[in-house]
Amino acid sequence: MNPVDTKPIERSATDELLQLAETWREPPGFWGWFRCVHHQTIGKRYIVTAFIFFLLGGILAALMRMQLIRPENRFLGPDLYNQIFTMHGTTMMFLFAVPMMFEALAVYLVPLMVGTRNIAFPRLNAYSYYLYLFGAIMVWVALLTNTGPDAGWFSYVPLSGPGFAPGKRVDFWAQMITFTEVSALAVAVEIVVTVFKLRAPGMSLNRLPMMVWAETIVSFLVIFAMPAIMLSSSMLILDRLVSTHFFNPAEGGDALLYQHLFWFFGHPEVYIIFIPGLGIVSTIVATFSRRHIFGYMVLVLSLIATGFLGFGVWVHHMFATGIAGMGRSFFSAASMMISIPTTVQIFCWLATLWGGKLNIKLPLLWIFGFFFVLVMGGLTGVMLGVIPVDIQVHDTYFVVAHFHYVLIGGAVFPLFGGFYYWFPKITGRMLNHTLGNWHFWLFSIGFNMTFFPMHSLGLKGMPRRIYTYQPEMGWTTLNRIATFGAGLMFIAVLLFLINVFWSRRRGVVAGENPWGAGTLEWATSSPPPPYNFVELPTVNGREAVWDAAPNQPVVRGLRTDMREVLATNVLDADPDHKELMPEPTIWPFLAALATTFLFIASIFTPWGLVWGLFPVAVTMTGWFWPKGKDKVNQEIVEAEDAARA
Amino acid sequence: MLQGLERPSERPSLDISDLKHTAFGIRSLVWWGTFGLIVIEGTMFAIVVASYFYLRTRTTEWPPGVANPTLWPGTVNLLIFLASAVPNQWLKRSAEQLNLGAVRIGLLIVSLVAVLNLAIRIFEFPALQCKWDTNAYGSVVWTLLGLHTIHLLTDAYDTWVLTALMFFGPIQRKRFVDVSENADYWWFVVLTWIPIYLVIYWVPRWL
Amino acid sequence: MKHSAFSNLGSFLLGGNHSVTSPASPQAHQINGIWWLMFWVCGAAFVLTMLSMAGAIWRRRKAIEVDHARDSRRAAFVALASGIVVVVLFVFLVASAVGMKKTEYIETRNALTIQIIGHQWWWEIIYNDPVPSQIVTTANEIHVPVGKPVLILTSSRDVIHSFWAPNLNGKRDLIPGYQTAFWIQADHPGVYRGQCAEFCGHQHAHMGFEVIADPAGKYEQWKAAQILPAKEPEDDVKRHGREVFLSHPCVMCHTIRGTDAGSRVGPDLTHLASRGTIAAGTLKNTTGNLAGWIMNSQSIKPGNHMPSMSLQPDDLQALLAYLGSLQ
Amino acid sequence: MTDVQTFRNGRTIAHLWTGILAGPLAWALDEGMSYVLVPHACSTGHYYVLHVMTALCLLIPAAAFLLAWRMYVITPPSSTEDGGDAGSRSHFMAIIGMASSALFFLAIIAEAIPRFILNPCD
Repeated sequence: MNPVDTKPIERSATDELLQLAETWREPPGFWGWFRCVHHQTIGKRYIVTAFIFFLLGGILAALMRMQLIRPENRFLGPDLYNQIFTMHGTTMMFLFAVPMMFEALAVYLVPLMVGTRNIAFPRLNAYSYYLYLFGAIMVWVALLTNTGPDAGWFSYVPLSGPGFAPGKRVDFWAQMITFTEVSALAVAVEIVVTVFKLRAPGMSLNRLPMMVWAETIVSFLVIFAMPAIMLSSSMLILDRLVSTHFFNPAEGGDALLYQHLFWFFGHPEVYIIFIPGLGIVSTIVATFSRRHIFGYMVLVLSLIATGFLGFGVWVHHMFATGIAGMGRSFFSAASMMISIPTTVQIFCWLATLWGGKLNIKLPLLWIFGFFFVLVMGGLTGVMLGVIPVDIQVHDTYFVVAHFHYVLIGGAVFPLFGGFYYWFPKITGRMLNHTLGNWHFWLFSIGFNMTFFPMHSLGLKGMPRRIYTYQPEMGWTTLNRIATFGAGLMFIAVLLFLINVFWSRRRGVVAGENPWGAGTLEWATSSPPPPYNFVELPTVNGREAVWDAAPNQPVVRGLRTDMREVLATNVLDADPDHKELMPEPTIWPFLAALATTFLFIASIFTPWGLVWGLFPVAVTMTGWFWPKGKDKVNQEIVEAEDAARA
Repeated sequence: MLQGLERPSERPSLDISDLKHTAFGIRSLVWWGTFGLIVIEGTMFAIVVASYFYLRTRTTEWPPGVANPTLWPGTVNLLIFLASAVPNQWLKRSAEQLNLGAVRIGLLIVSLVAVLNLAIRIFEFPALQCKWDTNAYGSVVWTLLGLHTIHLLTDAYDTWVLTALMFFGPIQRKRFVDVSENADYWWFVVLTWIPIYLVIYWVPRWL
Repeated sequence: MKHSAFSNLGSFLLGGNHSVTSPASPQAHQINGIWWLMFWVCGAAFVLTMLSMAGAIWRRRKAIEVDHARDSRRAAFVALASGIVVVVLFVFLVASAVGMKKTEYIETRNALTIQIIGHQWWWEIIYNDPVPSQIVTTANEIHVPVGKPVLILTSSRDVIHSFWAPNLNGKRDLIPGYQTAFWIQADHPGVYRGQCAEFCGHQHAHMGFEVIADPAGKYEQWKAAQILPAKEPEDDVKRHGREVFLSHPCVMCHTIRGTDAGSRVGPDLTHLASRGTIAAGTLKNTTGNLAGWIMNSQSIKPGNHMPSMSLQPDDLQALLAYLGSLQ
Repeated sequence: MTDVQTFRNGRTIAHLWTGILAGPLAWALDEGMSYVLVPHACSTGHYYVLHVMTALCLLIPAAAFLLAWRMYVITPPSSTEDGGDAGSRSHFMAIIGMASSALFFLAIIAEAIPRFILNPCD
């Protein structure tokens, strides 16, 4: 201790790395689990949880296919079958597709892709995850106790109303909506702010990776669409619990109001699920063609246009209701128009492939599968936009076939491609190639075996949502084929699971950038360190890694002893100011518990809404009130700012 | 390539050491967060108002079978809301100037105004002249008023907590950003009241 | 040989007595035409896209270099293909509007007007007539004269149902609080099956109906018979059967015109024996099925609103004899 | 040519966003209003109202296209599609604006087609 030597000790780079790791380390242990706020941790939880619900929804689908394997089958009665198909749709849409395609992928990938250390509002992010988890558990516990919702995933009134759905079944459904939508809305705000404010310097608006564009546009779709279903499900639950009359025609209410509100959400919902898929496709096509994507501008415009047009087609779900003909025809026109952007995107990807140097690996294989399935689903979608054809096949298995082609084709195929693509990034190891091939081919064959015959079944007059059918209808053989196909899909997904568990430990080590990809998540180690990047990157082109100058600068000047990030400006990503990100904290978890209590209690008594508010207010205040390390750190940096000024 | 994990010092750098930690308005993250929230809530209000007019088309008489809502409580609240814009804007400006004394006074005023609004809101529900379960009209006006009340209550609570913080908590610049954004949210509560007031109290008289 | 293999495949994929592609009315023909237009155009689009993808894989998988040079030519291709797509979509749009005009709106005076009212889980059918005594009420079986447009007025007593006879026209929802109108018309005599298409609860699967198209004369005969009240029982067994009907819960839900039974919760049974099926198209109308239905309706259509009865064997036989006489 | 700084000021940015967003908003307006006006057109027989509305709505993307085109013209010649400066970014936004206006112009025309075939009272 030499008092003369006032020069600070020159610290080595290794010291800095150690400190950075210590600063961003997730809290360990059992209690630590509830305090995590880093986007990678929450993102991985979202991925795993949503995938578990994909499996559960798949099991329900398998049960339905078993029931339909022969006419007048008595395997499941109508009561159970109705709960199962309702929960299949509900689980797949609200507990798998949206949380997976939007929340999980966006939360995990977007901060990495824009080159920052954490998502904006990390505590809100943790809160959103717990709400999703608790809502999902609530509705599944309801199903397992024979209180599963049974009015279909869109719960049309009056079938779901007080007069025809006694008990609590539909209440659980309506409240599950509230849980998951609050969660999705929170993530939407986080993603918008992350993309607008936390991009790496140089990543101006015209250089956003396509995946980031996709998730950003989806965030806006969530922001404008989800309020509609929050309201319709709230009105439904109010009709059921406190005797309001929104949907009761005897007291001036209207059953079609529900349908308008539901589909004003419900159609954009399809794009909320589908647009992230398009983002994955653009990403994988570029990487495995080893070139910049063809028609970047056109792709961006297509996503924006799809986002808008998605809000103007909802009435095509209601063509059979008897709404005035000319009124319906406007929505038919919009439904035709919305196929233009998707078509143009497909042409752009084909052009990319034609100009590329293909590296045919598993992710790209899934994209080829995507082309096959999605194009077919898209074309049947155009058919459904034509009103006379729609009123024939509406509510039949033709529609079931169509939306499985679109949703599985548009979301699950790219998602599996994305799993193979990003698995090495997330875990540091590659998925096994042989098992992956089996998975792809079994799944693709099984998928087409299951759903292609459904087009025929629909044309042959089989309505959807029937728990059985009569032998003389001539639907038996096609149904049997579909059930066998579902079996193949089931095996394929099992293989995938085996592959994941095996490869996590024994897969080939991936290295930083195994595919030679161009976006920023590949510019850090695999798996990424808890601080994402040792030094924040700067960006010199649309594919940051490919386009980096030989001496591309890095950002320097962020603290290593605090969770600090760089905020940039919205359009040009010029450095603007610095922000401290919160330390691990239990409060979001407590707030989520309080909110869960509020939501569930209000199913049983309207007073739950009143008493439940107090714990929510207390936990939210605890969350907000500055304390601990967050408070101290903030004071330190503000004192330094003041000293510098 | 941007790899080079272990070689932080060899690369040219963009030095941001001099950047500050607080930013107000469109530059701050909180502004965008609040903006997102306002867009969500605004959409929600718009959809309830749309439902109101939709239900209007399903019947000939409006309000159906009940009297027009009594005007005074809503109108008084409207006047208070409009008047509160002045201290609220002053509070916002004071926060952006980091003027602690003014912020404390401004927060107290807005807190009290919110109490007044809430007190009068109690009289607004009976002024609707119907119950939520009278008919669909009753359901939709109660929902509209109830939804606005929830926002009023939320922002009131938020303001009270901020007031407590500014008096008893640690004073940090970051908190002034929160005050400024809270003032933005109060603007939202005030501005949405104008169309909602018109729909609830005047549309039954006009249509 | 080849042809028959194709037509076998065709009927496997598209055939059946409940198929959209077996039209039997001007409306269904119109829709069928649009369907096949779209099928061929979309099919061609699918094949072309897949060929283009296959071409890219085939040509580029062994490419040594990325090829940017021909991007401008590709841009021209993309623009051209997109232009073609836009034109095709506008053609579909026109086809849609014209098709609507031809299927949904028919200018005709003094058409036959039928009200169809949806119930969980059966169809109430009322033949409108300005003279109240000429109004005919029946269930689950719609008789129409061949070649004459029939205006259908739809409504619902409980939840949303959807009326759909694929051979005759598209579907139309039956929504409480709304009455809507649409048209069917049968080209040839025949029995056209239909089924509820909007999920309506437990027995959505067993909510069928039949449209029976007869030549005008036969139809008039049928209608004249339906107007009459129920036949008086001509022997003691049937008289006892009527007693059983009137003294058991049957009377609380069903109507038999000409007796004291006048409730409209369940189907009108005045001419039950004239119908081909019972329980909304679920079972053939035979004595055995009817007996099973009365005693065991809850195991045949679980959750439906008709309770399973427990009747003494004698009473059941008498009831069956009586119901069997209601021609 | 225009200084790059111009593309950072609020007015220019507002113009760029108008170019991108006016088209879709006009289309949404057209669709919503058309849907609402159908019963009115039927009950009063004033079918022309629907056509006038569409004609007015078509003016909006047309104007937005011109605005975006003007912005495109004034971006510095050094701008590229994927450059990192404000000029390039504005160049990009201007092109997106022109394309978006054109696409939604087409969408409004598509909405107009059925009204020449169907009758509002059908």
